Amino acid sequence: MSVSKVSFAKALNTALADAMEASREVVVFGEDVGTLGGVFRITDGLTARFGRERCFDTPLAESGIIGTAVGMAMNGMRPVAEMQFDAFAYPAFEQVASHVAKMHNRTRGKLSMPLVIRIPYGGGVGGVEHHCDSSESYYAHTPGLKVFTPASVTDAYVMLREAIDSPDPVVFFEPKRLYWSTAQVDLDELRSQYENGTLPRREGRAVVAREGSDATLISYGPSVPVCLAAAEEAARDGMSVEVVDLGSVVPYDDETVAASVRKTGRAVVVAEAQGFASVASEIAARTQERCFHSLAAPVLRVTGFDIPYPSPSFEHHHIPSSERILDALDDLQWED
Amino acid sequence: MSVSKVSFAKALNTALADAMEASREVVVFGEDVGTLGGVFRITDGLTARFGRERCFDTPLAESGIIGTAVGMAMNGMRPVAEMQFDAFAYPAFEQVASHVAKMHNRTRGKLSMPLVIRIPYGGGVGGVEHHCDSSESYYAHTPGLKVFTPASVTDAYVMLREAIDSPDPVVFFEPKRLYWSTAQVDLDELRSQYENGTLPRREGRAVVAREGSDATLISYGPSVPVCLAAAEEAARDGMSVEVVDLGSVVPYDDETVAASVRKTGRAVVVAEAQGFASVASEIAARTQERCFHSLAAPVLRVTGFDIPYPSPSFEHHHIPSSERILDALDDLQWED
Amino acid sequence: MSEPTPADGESAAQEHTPPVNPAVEASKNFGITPEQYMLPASSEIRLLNPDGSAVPESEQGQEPGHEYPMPDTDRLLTAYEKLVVGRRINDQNMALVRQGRMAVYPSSHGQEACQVAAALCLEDDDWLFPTYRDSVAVMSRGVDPLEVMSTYRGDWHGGYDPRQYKVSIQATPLTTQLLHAVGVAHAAKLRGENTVTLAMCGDGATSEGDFHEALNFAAVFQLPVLFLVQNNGYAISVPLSSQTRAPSLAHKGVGYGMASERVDGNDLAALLSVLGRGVELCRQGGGPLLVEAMTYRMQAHTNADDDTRYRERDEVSEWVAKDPITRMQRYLSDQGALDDAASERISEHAEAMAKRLREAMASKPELDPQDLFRFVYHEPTTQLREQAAQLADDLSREEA
Amino acid sequence: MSEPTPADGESAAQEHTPPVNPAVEASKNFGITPEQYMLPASSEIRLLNPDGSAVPESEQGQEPGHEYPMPDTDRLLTAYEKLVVGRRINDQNMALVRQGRMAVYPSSHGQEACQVAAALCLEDDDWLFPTYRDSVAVMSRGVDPLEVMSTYRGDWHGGYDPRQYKVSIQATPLTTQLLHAVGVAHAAKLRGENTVTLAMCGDGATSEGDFHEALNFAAVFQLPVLFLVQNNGYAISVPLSSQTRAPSLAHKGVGYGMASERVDGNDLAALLSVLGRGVELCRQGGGPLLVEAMTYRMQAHTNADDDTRYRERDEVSEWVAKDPITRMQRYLSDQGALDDAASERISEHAEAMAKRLREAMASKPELDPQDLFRFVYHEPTTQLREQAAQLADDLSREEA
Ligand SMILES: Cc1ncc(C[n+]2csc(CCOP(=O)(O)OP(=O)(O)O)c2C)c(N)n1
Ligand SMILES: Cc1ncc(C[n+]2csc(CCOP(=O)(O)OP(=O)(O)O)c2C)c(N)n1
Ligand SMILES: [Mg+2]
Ligand SMILES: [Mg+2]
Repeated sequence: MSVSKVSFAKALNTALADAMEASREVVVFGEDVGTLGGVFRITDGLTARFGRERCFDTPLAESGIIGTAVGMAMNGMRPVAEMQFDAFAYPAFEQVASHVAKMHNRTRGKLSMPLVIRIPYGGGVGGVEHHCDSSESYYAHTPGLKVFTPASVTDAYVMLREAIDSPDPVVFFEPKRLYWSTAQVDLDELRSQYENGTLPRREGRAVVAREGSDATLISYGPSVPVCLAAAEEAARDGMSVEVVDLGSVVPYDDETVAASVRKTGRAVVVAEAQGFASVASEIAARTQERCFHSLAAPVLRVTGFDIPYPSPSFEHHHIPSSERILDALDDLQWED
Repeated sequence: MSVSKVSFAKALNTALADAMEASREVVVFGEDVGTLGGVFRITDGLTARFGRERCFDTPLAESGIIGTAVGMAMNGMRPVAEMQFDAFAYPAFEQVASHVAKMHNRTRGKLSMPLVIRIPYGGGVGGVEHHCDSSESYYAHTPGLKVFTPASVTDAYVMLREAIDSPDPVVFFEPKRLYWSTAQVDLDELRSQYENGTLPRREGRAVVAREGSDATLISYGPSVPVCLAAAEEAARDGMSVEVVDLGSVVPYDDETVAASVRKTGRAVVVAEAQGFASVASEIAARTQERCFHSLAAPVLRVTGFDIPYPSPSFEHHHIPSSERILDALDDLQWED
Repeated sequence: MSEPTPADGESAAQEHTPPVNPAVEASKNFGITPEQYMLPASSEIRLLNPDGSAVPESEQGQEPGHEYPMPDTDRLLTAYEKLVVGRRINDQNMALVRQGRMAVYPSSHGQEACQVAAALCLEDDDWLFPTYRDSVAVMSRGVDPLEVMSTYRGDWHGGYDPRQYKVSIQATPLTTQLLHAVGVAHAAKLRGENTVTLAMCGDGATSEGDFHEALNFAAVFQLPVLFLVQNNGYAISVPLSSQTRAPSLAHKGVGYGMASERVDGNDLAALLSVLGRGVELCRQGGGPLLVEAMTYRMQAHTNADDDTRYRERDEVSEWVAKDPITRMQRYLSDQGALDDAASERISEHAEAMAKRLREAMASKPELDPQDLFRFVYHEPTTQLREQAAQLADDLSREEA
Repeated sequence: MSEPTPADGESAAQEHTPPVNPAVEASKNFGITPEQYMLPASSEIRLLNPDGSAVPESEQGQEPGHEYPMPDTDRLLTAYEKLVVGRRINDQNMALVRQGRMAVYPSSHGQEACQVAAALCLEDDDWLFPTYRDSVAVMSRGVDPLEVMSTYRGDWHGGYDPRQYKVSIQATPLTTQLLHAVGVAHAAKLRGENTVTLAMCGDGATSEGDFHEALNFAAVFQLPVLFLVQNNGYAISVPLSSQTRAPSLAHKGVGYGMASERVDGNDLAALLSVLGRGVELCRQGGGPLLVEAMTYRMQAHTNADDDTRYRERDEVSEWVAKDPITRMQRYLSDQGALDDAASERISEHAEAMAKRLREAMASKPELDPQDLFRFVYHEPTTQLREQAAQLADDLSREEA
């Protein structure tokens, strides 16, 4: 056991392998996840290690992938299905919204859907159209689904393990521009802590990724590093900014968020997705509902514009930047 | 020309017929819309009047319906596609999100998508599962789509005509429990006013459905009559409640909503859909963003619970009721 | 999470004997191409004429690989009883809907032979995937009608435990369930279980994308799934001719590399024989298979539908003469297997079932509004706990 | 909205002569069943051997209804030139990607015969529906390569005007475009226009539900759509055997009541003949049709892919010998239609095209960030106007 430089992608890959090792019920499938190891190599080596029956390529059909995952879950498996890119999960939307999310409820708990849908999402990697959507709001709006999205290498490992072990279906959003980010992590230690139950749970728990007292940035997934950078910058200007990383979008951690905002009295929600009717809207709405009398200013949002995700030459304008976050912080009526 | 009792369904039916009469580009299709006239009879008589080529049944495949509508729109038609029920539009989600919403943008305006997707939505009619979803938030969150939902017989006619005439794609949500509601309307007069351009436009315009001074209820579609009933009840208790009917969810009328809330200082958003990451979240978020300093209390929400739409025996608990709205009004810190 | 087991890259499935390749065997046995093996026989399989007489062997069009024997009389008698009960339940339910005791009912009146055969061809450990219309199949498989009907009464979305009966929920979103069936079969295969899955859908449903994806997944993974399409000629108001131009729906099989067959869906004997062989083939590893049963829905789509808007009464009447019950009844009587006493006993059984259903439906069960929040997740989220508390609060104030 | 026209329940389409029913005609002419008419010939259609020699008539497997004549030499020469240009552009683009001047490029190196034939078999008013891989088809139809490449450079999602060229956008979400093609054809039919639509997809894409729905809609509405599947054996890393168990992808046609054919996709002569006849049949009302072209992608899926992970180099090398260009070149040389001077001229043409592309890609165009908000709707909403103003403000402050 030792600390080493681990990439976000490697943490995910290790989580999958460890989960497959821990239970024969776990099976991994999707497009190109077998021989190729996935277009992002997140499933690299799993077929070689666990056999073609436990990590395999399917025909090219997303509704088919999720629909058969539903059947597998009905029959005792814990499927982990990969959608190759965010926008290519849309053909499976009916299976997700009408079955994955509802089967447990429909059967009064007789059937469980312990399945995970992994979706590489978001932009910032120069991807062409359909490869950069932030589609988490569609799923977060669908009762019965849990929605996780890690922002750190450690969380990538821990949250994917939690997702696979959850008796409920989890849509697991992997910020693709963090795949190649790295951190010093001891994966062996993490594994044993996770398996011993000595790690704090991430599901339903937001974490304060940076402490501060003047304002709170509430964020998740690919926007967390941007928020941390903005907070760092703000600190240079003498502003103490707290950053809350949700990680678990559903279930949502009202307590941690509200505690932070009540403390700082100011909040900005940051998310890359287009803002209208989004998770960011929800966070803003519930934060003002719960913290109204502590607020010195409205809860603001910094999000992607309400436009289709733009082409590579334009995406830097669209993705919330440190500057836009700092501007929003400036707008929080500091004279109040 | 004369005023008579007109049902919501009849107003829609007339709007379709008038639009087909006005332009040969308008074609109507979907499941059972031809001979049967649709399961709600909204397309009744259109095949007989305009022929099988202009109002026709398709094979049973929603992605096929919307995908071919995209092609028709590319090639000069104005398709009006019916989805039989809310949850049965989900198989078409990819076509809607990736093409209907984006084709105009993708081609820098070279192609237009002047198509309408009609979706009977919402509950309150004792429908079984998959027949009662309020799915407007999925579409409202998708840039490139317009989202309309009428709440009155007159708006049913006018907004459907506007939707069909719009050069942009419109997802047109028909509150199914209002289909059989009626009003005294002169459809001939309405038609000529609409066609003369003498009617005020509804797209992008919220209307104040009832004036009041103490609090604002912001709502749309099937919840508008509930809000009006609640306001009536509140009036009996001496509270003057304004009701704003959005009608056009996208584009959204910030001006009318903000003007009302700045006037009353208190707001409750009412919508039947599950609340998390929904249109109601958006309305609450943007209302506090814009009206923070006029607000005496947080913007509250009365919505469906964050659960799958329940079975008929339970739905009355789920749908926002006049009582729940009055409770929310009570919660608006009147002592402030 | 279950006990960790050593992972070793070997699957249980791999240890089994290689599955039969029936296309290869057929070409050995009959000298036909794989393509010929996969296509359905040139006409639908029928063992009993509409008048109840047995179709002579010479007229059965015995193409190589498409010969089906007459099931034995005992089996037919058991099946016949279920047919009569199924019809009685169908009609009872329609009456209950008319009386407002049930929210909706999609009757399979006229299609009961398909319903019964689908249930009877399976073993206990096999799985059945029905649609909204297939309540009689569900009951024929042993699910208590009262549990089935709770959905249509509106008490909850589903009534029975799918795992207990190995009967999935009655699917409403069309053909989504075919993929679930394929997934169930895939899981069973991975565990090395030798179960067969029978998955049902209607003619209209074959137009959905999920139909295509399900058949293809089943074929690619060589899963023991028997797809049964009840072709009743209509999807609500839309006739088959507006749904497909294929020579038959069974002709879709070859496009997946799947053998297929067409059968008279009002001929219980033929159905039992074709589906029985299909299940056996699947069990031997020769699946998946596609069977199209030609039948007719005698009533409207559901009680909410008005079928006079889209089909002629003459057409409906024509199908009265092909009724699956009278046909089987005549055959069994002619065989001396069904005397008046037996007929009487069967009617009484059916009547008793109907009575039980009527009585159960006469009263509404107590429903707990808090159930709304109990089954969304295994543990309610804080959000749901708050909402549950709010509802409880509202209700107690209302009562006060 | 356009001029109101009187509505009268009559369609333009109805006034046309009834479409041919080729299945009926085939059964008259050759005494075959409709099902036999719809199935592909027992082996793929080939007119030129890999070595460039013409396949003797006796070996072409001329099943009734499946005879295809050799196109005339002039036509082949025109097509050959496009083949050479297409190859050069493919290779130029891969070089540009390696140099970082283009974001991504899915090359059709090896598949150029399909690309060229798909474009050449259409008339000016016909429509082409290409995928991401079909840039060469798009250019062969006359779209300026610079306009095509703006997508892959990352300037905008699409470069050319689909209506001007009657070439749809290059679709990325697999097989969604087949439905668009069907809709375009349907609109044309409703207006009584006599245009044909050719819609392309890959082998992997045939597994998607939209493939199924598109073929079925086209068949039910009897639309003049020619579906061309380029079967290059892989969907990224997934081989055909994990995609389907069908005898061939062309066997899917009969399930829609659609005639189908398989053709050697590296044989430009066969492609021109098969697609040419297909377009003609569609134009006469005998569509839709399904054609599967057997070909091979010689390079990785895109520049981002590493094909050594999933296929043997030997397999790739084997296909070098079947290259569509050398094959056609040898044939034309043998015919005396392609001398050194002609070859030289064609190479120069290709080189000039490549140079123009290289030069254009050397500099980035000026892009206006405000364009982000211009094409979401015809008129920006108030929300978008606010966001546009905000971005303008941010950018001006950044500059300041
Ligand atoms: C995805 C989806 N779209 C539409 C519907 C509405 N609907 C319910 S039944 C039906 C017709 C089905 O016809 P068929 O498959 O032939 O079955 P049948 O009702 O004749 O048994 C339709 C359109 C649905 N349930 N699911
Ligand atoms: C709906 C959808 N799912 C997944 C993808 C990702 N993807 C792009 S190309 C491809 C393989 C396509 O294979 P095939 O259809 O054979 O075409 P080829 O690339 O071989 O030309 C995949 C999986 C996509 N573009 N769209
Ligand atoms: Mg049917
Ligand atoms: Mg391919």
